[in-house]
Amino acid sequence: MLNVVGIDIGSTYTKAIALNSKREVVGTAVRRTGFKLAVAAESVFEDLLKNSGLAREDVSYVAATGYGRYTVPFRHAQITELTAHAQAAVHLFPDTRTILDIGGQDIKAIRVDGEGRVTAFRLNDKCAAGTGAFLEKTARYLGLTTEDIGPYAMRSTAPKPISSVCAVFAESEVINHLSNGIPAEDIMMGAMVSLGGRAIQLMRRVGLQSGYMLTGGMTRNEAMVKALEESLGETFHVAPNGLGQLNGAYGAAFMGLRRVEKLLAEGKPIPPTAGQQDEGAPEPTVRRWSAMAATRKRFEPCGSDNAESGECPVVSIKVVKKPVEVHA
Amino acid sequence: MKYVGGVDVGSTQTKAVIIDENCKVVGRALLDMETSMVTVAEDAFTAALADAGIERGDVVRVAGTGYGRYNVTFGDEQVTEISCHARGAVALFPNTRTVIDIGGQDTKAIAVKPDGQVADFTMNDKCAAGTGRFLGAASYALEMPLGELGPLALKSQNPVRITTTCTVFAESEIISHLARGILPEDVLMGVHQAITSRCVALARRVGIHDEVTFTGGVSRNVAMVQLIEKAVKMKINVSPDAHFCGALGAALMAHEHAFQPAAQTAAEAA
Amino acid sequence: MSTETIDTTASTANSNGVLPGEFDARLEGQRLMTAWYAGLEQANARQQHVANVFVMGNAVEILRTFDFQLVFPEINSLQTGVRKVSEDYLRESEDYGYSPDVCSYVKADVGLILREQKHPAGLIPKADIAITSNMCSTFIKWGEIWERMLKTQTFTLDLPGQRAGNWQVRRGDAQHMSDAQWVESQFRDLIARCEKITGKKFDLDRLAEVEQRVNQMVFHWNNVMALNRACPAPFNAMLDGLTYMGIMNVYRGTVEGVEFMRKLEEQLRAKVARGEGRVAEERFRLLFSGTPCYVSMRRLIELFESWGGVFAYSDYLTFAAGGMDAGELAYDTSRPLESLAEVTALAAQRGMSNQFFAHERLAQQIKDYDVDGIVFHGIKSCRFVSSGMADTRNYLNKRLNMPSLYIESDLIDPRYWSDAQIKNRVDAFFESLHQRGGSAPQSGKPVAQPSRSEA
Amino acid sequence: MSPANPDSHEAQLGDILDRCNSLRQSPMPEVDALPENFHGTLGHFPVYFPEEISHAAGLLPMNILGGGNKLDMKHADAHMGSFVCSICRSTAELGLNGSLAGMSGFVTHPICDAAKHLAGIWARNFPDQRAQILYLPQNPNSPGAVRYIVAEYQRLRAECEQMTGHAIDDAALARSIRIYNRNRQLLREMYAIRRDEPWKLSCTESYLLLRARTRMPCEQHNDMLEAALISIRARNRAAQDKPRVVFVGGFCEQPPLEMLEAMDDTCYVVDDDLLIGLRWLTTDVPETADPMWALAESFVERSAASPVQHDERKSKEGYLMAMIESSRADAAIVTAAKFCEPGLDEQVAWSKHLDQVGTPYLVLEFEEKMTSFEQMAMQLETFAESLLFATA
Repeated sequence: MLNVVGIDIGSTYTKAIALNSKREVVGTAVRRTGFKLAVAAESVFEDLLKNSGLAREDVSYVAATGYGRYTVPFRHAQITELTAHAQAAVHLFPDTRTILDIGGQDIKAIRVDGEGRVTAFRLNDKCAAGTGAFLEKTARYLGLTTEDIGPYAMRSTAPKPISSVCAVFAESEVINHLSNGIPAEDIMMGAMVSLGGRAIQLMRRVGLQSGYMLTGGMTRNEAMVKALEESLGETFHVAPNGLGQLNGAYGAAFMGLRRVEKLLAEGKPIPPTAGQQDEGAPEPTVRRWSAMAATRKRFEPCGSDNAESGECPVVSIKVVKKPVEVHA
Repeated sequence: MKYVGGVDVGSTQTKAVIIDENCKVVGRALLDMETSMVTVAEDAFTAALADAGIERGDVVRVAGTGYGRYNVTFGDEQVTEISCHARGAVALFPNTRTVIDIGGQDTKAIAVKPDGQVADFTMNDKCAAGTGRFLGAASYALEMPLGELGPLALKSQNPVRITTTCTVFAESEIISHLARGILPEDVLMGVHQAITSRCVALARRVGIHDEVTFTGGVSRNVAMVQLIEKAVKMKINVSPDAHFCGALGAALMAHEHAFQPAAQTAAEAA
Repeated sequence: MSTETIDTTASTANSNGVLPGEFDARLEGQRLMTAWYAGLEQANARQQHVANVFVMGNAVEILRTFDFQLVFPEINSLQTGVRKVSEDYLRESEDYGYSPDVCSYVKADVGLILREQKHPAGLIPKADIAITSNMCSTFIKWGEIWERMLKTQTFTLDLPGQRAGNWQVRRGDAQHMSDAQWVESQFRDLIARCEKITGKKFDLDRLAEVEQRVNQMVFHWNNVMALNRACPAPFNAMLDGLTYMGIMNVYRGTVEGVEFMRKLEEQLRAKVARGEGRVAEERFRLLFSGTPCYVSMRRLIELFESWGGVFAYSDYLTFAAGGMDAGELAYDTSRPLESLAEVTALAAQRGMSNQFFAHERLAQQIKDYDVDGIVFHGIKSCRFVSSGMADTRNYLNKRLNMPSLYIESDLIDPRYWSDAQIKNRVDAFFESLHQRGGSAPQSGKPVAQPSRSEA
Repeated sequence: MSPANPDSHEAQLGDILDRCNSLRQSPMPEVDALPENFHGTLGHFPVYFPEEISHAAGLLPMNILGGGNKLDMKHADAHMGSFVCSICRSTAELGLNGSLAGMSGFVTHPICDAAKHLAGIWARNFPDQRAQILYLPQNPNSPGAVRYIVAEYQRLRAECEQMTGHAIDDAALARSIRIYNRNRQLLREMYAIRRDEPWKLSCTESYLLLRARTRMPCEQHNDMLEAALISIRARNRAAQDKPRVVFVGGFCEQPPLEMLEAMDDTCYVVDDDLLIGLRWLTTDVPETADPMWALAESFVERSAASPVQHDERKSKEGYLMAMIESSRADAAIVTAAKFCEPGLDEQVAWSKHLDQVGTPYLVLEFEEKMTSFEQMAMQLETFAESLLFATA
């Protein structure tokens, strides 16, 4: 039985998903990334094998994506999260043309064609950075956890918008609102409305094309989804069963699967992993005139010595019991 | 015996100080910010009264300061924390000529006269706002209490460079450095150096004169103190009560206006 | 450059410090501005040709001789601020793609274009030509936006500025003449284009007439400015002054303009004679450096006047009112074009020195207006006024021991006005001025007596 | 002198590039360490500066290109707000920390208001160093332009003569023009290689080669380029499957080298506007009797374009499209430096136009002082992936 794994090492969470040759989800796993990417990747991979009842040798191909894609020694290939998100989106919802991804540090808007190719994409202006993280900060001010921001904000009757683009000024705005006795839920909802507005602005820059999909951690926050849909005046596709968060991993796995199918069809062998390549003759290195390390890799994997100490906290998300059907 | 009080309502903490006619501190209190700045001011003041073991009636005058100074509804006057930090710093260290204060909302450098009056002051511009949060961000990213940041930073052998002045970009820089597997202490040292260079630059705008006093909660961070001392090439004054400096200054203002009528009228006229 | 004002506590006078029957600059200013915007609406109907111009380096004198209807995009943008609708226009241009770091005047104007020229004050006609200049480099980029979005042809006046520190050019010296020669050749080029656009022949005598009127306006303007050297200051440079400046720009070289400035000088003289000030009790005379924040101007002035602080002068009134704030800068109407070039070259230089070598001009203004402190108003998106501010402030603090305050907001973007922070800084500034033993209300300072002989 | 086998070519090129890279960070030469016939150094800010004049005066023209991302900002923050672009702030820092103390003079230009303010900062902080603004015209279209530029150049000539105490005769000027004409020729050849065989010369390498001219006399640079071009042509490298792109937005503030390398990793950068000021005159300056006039006329008639030079004959999207067509690029990387108003304005104009004509492009915002490139690399990879997908 052929299994392919997609693993997405994000700045906050590391997610993994396993697909079988029938393109069914066999299992998923998620952990907080912490600051040791290689460790996170390794332990999430183990979780995944446990959750999906697979042994290492059952996995024939691993595609890494996300922020830490170069740190996964057992990867066969790496792609960027944008390409991965686009792929996943179009295979989950074939009519998807415009994708919005709200992460902790940045917001991404992606326009895709029918085959899930990226035709255009934009990230937020530098000065509008950290807006997702700003929501979490606001929540911390109000003594809320990231999980219950949504339900709490839904109680709002008169959202108080945050006018500032900059996350730092926005925080002082929150403080001023609080000191003026504005109810916390209104501030929270207001923050989401403002963030939503800015996200839609970014989508306009790549060109609004109907068939909208929302990805990233925000999909679990119904208040945010509501705010976004109101300011867009359209509904967003959101992946089922918490797949939204796993979208990047899913895309990577899916592309991996297609790659393996192609290789098998052509009767070619599965290439070695990055780790195995490194053991063999090191790939010719490009000379770096900057002070950067003389290597194609952009991330130095953490030394194995601190592997134990770098334990990452497990995040509980509902593991998919029976494989979900995905239209291919 | 008559008393006066000062209440400093900051963005993250509220402090209250009560002093007697001889400017002796008799009671203090520190509360974390709550959702209502009004109640937090009241609570802090009450706590300080309890700490001093005196009645509300014994306090003849109260001054409010800090961002929430207008929430000190029971206060007789409001003074900005710039004036209060200057006054407080000189009370703690009489030879203070330059005051550096790293707060949650903004960073200040104040040039003071021998009598504790403000000669000149400057604060960070918009794109370098939120310096205080900078350390908070680091402690969140490293999942480590604020108190431990300084000591760990000092372990650093080769600190990273954090070039941006913007807190937001700096946060993502911190995360990506950690992601590259750089040691937490080296990243932390980078953070501390970035903050130092910023507040020393502010201090240069008002001019650095002997002696420099470092006020505010951040002054309890050993690494910050060492780095600033290195940058200004002199020892700087740090008081264990540094975070009460603003409230103390406010109390002294109240004292001056309560027990020195001349000054009071001047203040009222303003 | 606005028609806003706030109640003053001045005794017998009405809310504008004006006695019954006396000239009311604010009401008249409002009337003239409304009339101007009304004129804009009809411009296309009248098939009048339209020119976009800025408040610096704009060759208005030449355009007037061709009966161009003048549009001041800067004033349109700041008016969206005064009318509290700027944020909508700014958001629209940010949706279109402009960054938060781009001048908010430009962004408000892009918003205006995206709304088919619909402005709260009425419809703004499309221009046949736009005069930009290098005085503020953003003018040039702004003009290129019109070229792209409206297909407006632009003419960029190149006006050389001060080349280095302590580098004074005297009227008629070699450097001035070579600069003037360059400016004149550009004027001749501009005239040719205007003739092509309007089909009219250039009329030198009309240029002389316009220049004569500008001379008169400038004469009164300089006297009005001088009157504010009196203590108490009869007007607030950053509030009333902005109204006066609006007229100086929009009605430059017109009969109405001359009349307004003449009456204004008369009324302010009377006010000074009555010993009447902008505020009941003037405790601090201040100099304002930079451009104002038009969305919160009322609020800003309140913050200062509540402490008895009055803005006696602002360098804004030099560079944005034509820069002809010196005796030698009057047109010689016997040789109109040459003189226009000579004066423009010098005035432009003053305008730019004002910013790029600010310490030289501010030091003089501090003396002239006998101020107790300087307020620097930095604007993140305006490099023209803000880039050198911190350094100028250091320099003046060290040299002149002049107390100064640095506050930051925006021209018209309400999102950059954080009231708590600004109030905090302003209060602290006055607290320190008081501690410095700040000036109690003084009187008997010599009132400047500008010459009465007409130019 | 050119070695026969490719490896020795590679080695020679490696040495040249090493030298260029160390020159990139090296401070100004001390006055006593100046090459012969040079009596001092003249610092000039981007974009264009008529180096020939300073070269003829025996003042080594040194383009001041900011402090890069290794410079410690100790003083500048006290003199300039944090909302001013990096290159202006780090240039002020270089002045304040003494790195530029050796300069005989410093020239900035009316390219933007922040740059003009540098002259004021110099006047206030280093009154003895001859700092000035060279008012190159923003209206090169009016008939009087050339005459005005000649006057401004003559002023500069007089300033140089005062700095050195030597007069500049037209013969010396003509000689300098000849040397720079040779340089222009070699640079055109170098960019032709980028365009025709991009696998032989990366954007980073050509940037280093070009930038070296800001720290050495032009005649030396000519020799170096000639040697380098021989080795580059001799390189036998296989073409890789990378998209061909043009890069714009590097006309003033310098993109960090890491950024250029990240671009080279994923694309062939077949044309760019990096250091455009050093390549401003697009063809040779006529070697006529009146060299000053020839220089001035070339500025008006035979010059490149940038977001900070107005010219009615050169629309900004026009020259971008010309770059794309002449270099046969598939796409454009449209960048702007943080807080650079002209750049940010242009970025909008460029992207709107590329939308219209349907050319794929990537929008990036960079900063001279930036030190983390993960996100940028991710965007570049995605861009390359999308282009390869599209053409697949």
